[in-house]
Amino acid sequence: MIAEHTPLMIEVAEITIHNSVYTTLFFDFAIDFRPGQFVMLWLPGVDEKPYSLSYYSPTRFGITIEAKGRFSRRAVALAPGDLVGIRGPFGNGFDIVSSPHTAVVAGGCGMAPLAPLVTKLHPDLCFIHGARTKEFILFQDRFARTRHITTDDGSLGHKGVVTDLLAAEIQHRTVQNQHQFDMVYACGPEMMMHAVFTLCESHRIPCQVSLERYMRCGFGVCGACVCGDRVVCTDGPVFDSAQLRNMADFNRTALLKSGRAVPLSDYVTWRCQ
Amino acid sequence: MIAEHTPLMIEVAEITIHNSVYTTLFFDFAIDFRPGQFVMLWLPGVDEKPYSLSYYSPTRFGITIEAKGRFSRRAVALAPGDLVGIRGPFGNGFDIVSSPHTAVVAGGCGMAPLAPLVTKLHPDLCFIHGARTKEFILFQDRFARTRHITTDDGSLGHKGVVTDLLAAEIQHRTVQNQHQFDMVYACGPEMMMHAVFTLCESHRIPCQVSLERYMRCGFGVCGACVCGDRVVCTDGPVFDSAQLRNMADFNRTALLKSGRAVPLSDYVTWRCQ
Amino acid sequence: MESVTFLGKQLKNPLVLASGILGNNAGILERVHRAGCGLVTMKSIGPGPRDGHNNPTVIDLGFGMINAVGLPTPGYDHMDTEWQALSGRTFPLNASIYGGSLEEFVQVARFVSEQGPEFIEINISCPNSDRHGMLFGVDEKAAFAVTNAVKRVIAVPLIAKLTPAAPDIGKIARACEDAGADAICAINTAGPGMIIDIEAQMPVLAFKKGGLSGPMIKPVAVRCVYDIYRAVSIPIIGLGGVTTGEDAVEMFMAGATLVGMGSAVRYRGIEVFDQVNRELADWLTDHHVTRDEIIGAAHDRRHTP
Amino acid sequence: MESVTFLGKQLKNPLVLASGILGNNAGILERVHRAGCGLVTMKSIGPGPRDGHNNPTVIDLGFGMINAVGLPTPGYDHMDTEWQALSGRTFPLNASIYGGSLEEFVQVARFVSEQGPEFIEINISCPNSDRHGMLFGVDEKAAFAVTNAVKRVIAVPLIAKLTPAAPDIGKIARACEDAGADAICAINTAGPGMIIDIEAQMPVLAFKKGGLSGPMIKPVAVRCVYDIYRAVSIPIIGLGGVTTGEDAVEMFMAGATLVGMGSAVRYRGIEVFDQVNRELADWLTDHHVTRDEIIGAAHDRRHTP
Ligand SMILES: Cc1cc2nc3c(=O)[nH]c(=O)nc-3n(C[C@H](O)[C@H](O)[C@H](O)COP(=O)(O)OP(=O)(O)OC[C@H]3O[C@@H](n4cnc5c(N)ncnc54)[C@H](O)[C@@H]3O)c2cc1C
Ligand SMILES: Cc1cc2nc3c(=O)[nH]c(=O)nc-3n(C[C@H](O)[C@H](O)[C@H](O)COP(=O)(O)OP(=O)(O)OC[C@H]3O[C@@H](n4cnc5c(N)ncnc54)[C@H](O)[C@@H]3O)c2cc1C
Ligand SMILES: Cc1cc2nc3c(=O)[nH]c(=O)nc-3n(C[C@H](O)[C@H](O)[C@H](O)COP(=O)(O)O)c2cc1C
Ligand SMILES: Cc1cc2nc3c(=O)[nH]c(=O)nc-3n(C[C@H](O)[C@H](O)[C@H](O)COP(=O)(O)O)c2cc1C
Ligand code: FES
Ligand code: FES
Repeated sequence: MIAEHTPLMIEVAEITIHNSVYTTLFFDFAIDFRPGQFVMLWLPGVDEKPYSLSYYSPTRFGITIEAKGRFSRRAVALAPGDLVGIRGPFGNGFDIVSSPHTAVVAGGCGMAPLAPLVTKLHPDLCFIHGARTKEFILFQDRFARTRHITTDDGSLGHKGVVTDLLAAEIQHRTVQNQHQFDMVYACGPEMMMHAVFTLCESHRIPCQVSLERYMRCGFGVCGACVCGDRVVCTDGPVFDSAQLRNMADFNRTALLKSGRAVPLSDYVTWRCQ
Repeated sequence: MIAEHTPLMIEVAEITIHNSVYTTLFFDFAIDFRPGQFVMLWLPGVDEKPYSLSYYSPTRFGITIEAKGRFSRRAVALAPGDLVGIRGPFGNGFDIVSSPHTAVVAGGCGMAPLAPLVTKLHPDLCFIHGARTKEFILFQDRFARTRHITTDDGSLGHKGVVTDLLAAEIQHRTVQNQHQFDMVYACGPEMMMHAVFTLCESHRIPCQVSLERYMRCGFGVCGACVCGDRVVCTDGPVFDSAQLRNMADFNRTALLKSGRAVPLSDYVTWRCQ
Repeated sequence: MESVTFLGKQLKNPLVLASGILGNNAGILERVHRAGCGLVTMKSIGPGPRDGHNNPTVIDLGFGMINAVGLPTPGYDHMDTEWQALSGRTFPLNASIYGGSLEEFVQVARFVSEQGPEFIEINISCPNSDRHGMLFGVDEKAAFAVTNAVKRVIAVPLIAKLTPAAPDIGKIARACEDAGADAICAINTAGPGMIIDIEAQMPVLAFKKGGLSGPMIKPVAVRCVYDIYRAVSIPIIGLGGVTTGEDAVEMFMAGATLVGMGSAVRYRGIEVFDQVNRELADWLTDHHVTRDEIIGAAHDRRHTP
Repeated sequence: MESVTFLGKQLKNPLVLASGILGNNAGILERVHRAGCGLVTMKSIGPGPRDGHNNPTVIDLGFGMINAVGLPTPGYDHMDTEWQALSGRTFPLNASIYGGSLEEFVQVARFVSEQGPEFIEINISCPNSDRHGMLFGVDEKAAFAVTNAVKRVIAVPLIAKLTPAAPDIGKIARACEDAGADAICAINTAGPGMIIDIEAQMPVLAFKKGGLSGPMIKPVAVRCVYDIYRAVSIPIIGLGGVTTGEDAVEMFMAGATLVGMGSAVRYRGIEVFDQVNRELADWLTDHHVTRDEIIGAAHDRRHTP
């Protein structure tokens, strides 16, 4: 870990502005890492929030931020040379299977934690990525792998949602009597992840999804991020089908900053303020 | 170190009562050790005092205690199975030279720290040991080496003091044009060590002696054991000729428990109360 | 560890989950219980919704943690789903509450008591907020007053949780006992402390100052429990820096009847409860003693039972 | 590090040896000065001979130490050889003193002032004795009274050394400033704490309780210096847990003018002074700032000089 304890102040080495909302910050720093893990990003005087690693090499890592609220807007406005605090990495990360029969399903910025995973999976994976419009497709030229795109407006790829393509592919494999997926990985809005999970369940396909909750400590103590009896920052953020089945709060309940349990939709509204 | 921090409570494994005043406590415990180092012995509810290791093997160590005052009398009255606290080892230990031309000069209980040293020196060493009477000669059958004994009353060996024999041997080597001592090690009453030092200085022979001062921390913080500008517990307890030459307080001044600097004779009187 | 009776209630073992650690919902409380915790404590519940401070709020220093979470709470009357989920529970529950005034303490206590927790713990010791709680814990009269007022409106045993910032914690404990507290819980976080990031040139915690917990405060916690044991005859929940069975033994010897853990979850995971139970049982077996026999053992004279 | 002027005296660098660490005689004080310490402080001198407590008195816990040495002192008028040796000194000297009453403080201060130390530090904060000092450090009025009384009888600048046990350390510092203190030294040991040996079933320290020092108390020390900086305009000697150049930078940013070290000697030897000087100088060079520029940097608004 680069900063298990107090945040380590490091310079933003480079910045890639993908579009009006997505920006990647790169740091030239060695960090232990498994795909799916996250760091806490501290902007002194502002706040500290969790971000998944979207790029990783032994000497450099990157996080990709969607400008949404007060904090993320400040984060994407950083310039190279600016100092920020990093704690982590935290969390469990994805369990990587070696099978050629895997699917990766990304929704919007959910691509961030999945990107470093994709490069570790068998090249024959089925890689599906959805976004609002063509412009919001992250990492356009990053992957050698084939990527199946969906957009809400049809400006690129399939007009519709990622589960359309995933369902079709699962159906295809069933019908053709081909080897079914051994694992489906998903990250994106929780409603999307729930749809993926439900789809997989109905075909008895195991999946792993990466959840998001409000976080404080990042290391399993404060309880801010609990989801049912799971602690998202340490038990997760990645959960598998067996865990999701028993997770009453999945796609249903989340805690606000006060600790108040609210329906997930209210949580999203709160985050929108 | 077995107990760098809080004392480790360990059982007295075995006890050897050498005579009316000297007793050795053995502990079956692995400890890092260099001859000349000491441990802090805690008798819960009584006090804690420094004792040199007089026996050492990878699985056992021993300390030899002269029953003098309140604490040491309690210590020699311990029985196998009793628990005591051990912190350490502390201190620098002797610098061991490989030459066959060394002398070891022990006075009374000063034999304790020297005993593990003797076994590490070249077998041709000149080994001199003085005590009040025959009965107080420690470790009678311990060494394969020849030992030259002196007693105050002549009940064993030479009647007189250890420096008589050391002076004679130095003289002999000079007159016979033999290789002079490359190192003289001494431990005993400070007055005796000072006599050895003075003798060595006049023949330009390097020596090392082990000093004793009232101690609290044992690790160079509290200042209880300072002797001139030296900290006996960490710079020492072993000091060499170069250090002794500049040590104004050697054989002259010691601090009482209150920190008061007094002539060494007063210090000894105080310890006698 | 064997089960113990505490203030008339049966606990499966003498370990307690500290307030503010994980205890944010029924699911996790039950899981901690399943993981070997005899008594789980809820995160302190306050009079009205409160977000707490911005991040950073909790930082691990390696030999302990510093936190200024700022008493976030949904507010006692915005927790319907939680109270409902907890009503069907199969484990004993300690409900921690706080208020900014005596009236608020009473208001929260009365409501919470009706939810039927096994115990109510009053947090008169939290240092993370400008307005909340702390005053009561450093002043004998205030401690008496709030304990007394809460005691009158609740139907379950009352535990007073104290801060080591009290000039004489024994006296505060005595005041709580006199006011009707059934047990003392000690300690809340120590300090407060501050860590400054020298590159950012500012305090790391958004609230600047924070309370210290974990191994580095164990000596302070042990001293407090020791002092309280001499001052009162009601039982003590000893916590602060406990992470091993041996630490628990130390707390018992200082005078604790139950032993709590919070920060230990950072260092050994939720499994720490099962682990400490096992370590504790092993130690007692090896030493041919019972937990009862070692309570207060470090005192020259112990309580006569 | 470069030399600094402190209360009108020239110091070769801004590092200070904490009282009670090694400073038992002229020889070792000189050696610590040679090893890179700008200002050495003597072990606190009291009104009459006092042996202090039996051992164990000082125990290292790894992340800090606990001690109850018990204010041993030859007594100010039993130190003739020491005063004589110090009279020919070539280094600036801070003489720490204590008393059990205002009268004793005055008595010791008057005598010690005549020995001509560069500074006198009043230890109104030592927790290791039942009768000595502490009361003055937790009560504003008492702190004012003793500072004022000592100030009247001495001819050298006065430093008031404070305890973190004060409920509001800023107020105590202000009282000392108002009473004529020329500087504040903070902090003395924290806690108190206790460690119990579970095999011996008793507290390890003979005095049972002891003060905490070293790395584990740095957050408390930084918070205290931060609070004091906001409360007074006299300079602060910041100490408590400093062992590296970065720790010293943190203390400066909290508001310290000089930085003291005590327990650090356990962890890095007497050479720690030279090492910290070097680390500090390197940090300042790397960051293109001076020590002056970082003093108080962690505050939103700094003192105007
Ligand atoms: C483990 C983990 C990993 C994360 N990784 C990333 C990442 O790689 N990239 C990234 O951009 N963010 C990531 N986040 C989210 C991130 O931490 C912030 O919550 C996010 O940047 C919003 O912060 P903000 O303060 O700018 O927005 P806030 O001021 O908190 O809220 C404003 C915006 O947040 C949106 N929002 C926040 N949370 C949710 C949610 N749960 N569901 C729907 N909308 C929400 C709202 O729609 C709104 O637009 C991650 C969170 C977790 C817990
Ligand atoms: C580094 C070090 C190593 C030591 N190793 C040993 C050891 O191996 N064996 C051992 O028995 N002791 C050793 N000592 C001394 C030991 O720590 C105690 O001081 C000693 O046992 C006396 O303790 P007490 O409480 O019984 O006597 P006290 O009550 O302190 O004093 C009573 C007796 O102590 C004698 N005494 C104490 N100190 C001195 C002195 N400096 N010079 C002359 N007489 C003195 C007095 O003559 C008197 O008889 C060592 C001390 C140090 C500093
Ligand atoms: C992140 C965090 C949050 C806490 N929140 C509360 C709280 O809400 N109420 C309370 O009484 N104590 C709270 N505490 C204090 C703990 O209950 C406990 O008293 C303290 O941490 C010492 O125990 P430990 O060293 O085992 O952690 C909190 C502690 C931490 C670390
Ligand atoms: C063994 C020991 C003895 C001390 N004696 C004194 C003393 O006599 N007078 C005093 O003002 N402070 C005394 N202190 C406190 C230190 O001066 C210092 O304030 C404290 O240790 C915090 O600094 P540190 O963390 O750098 O050690 C003592 C500390 C220790 C560890
Ligand atoms: S963020 Fe604190 S427990 Fe997960
Ligand atoms: S015994 Fe404390 S410095 Fe030597």
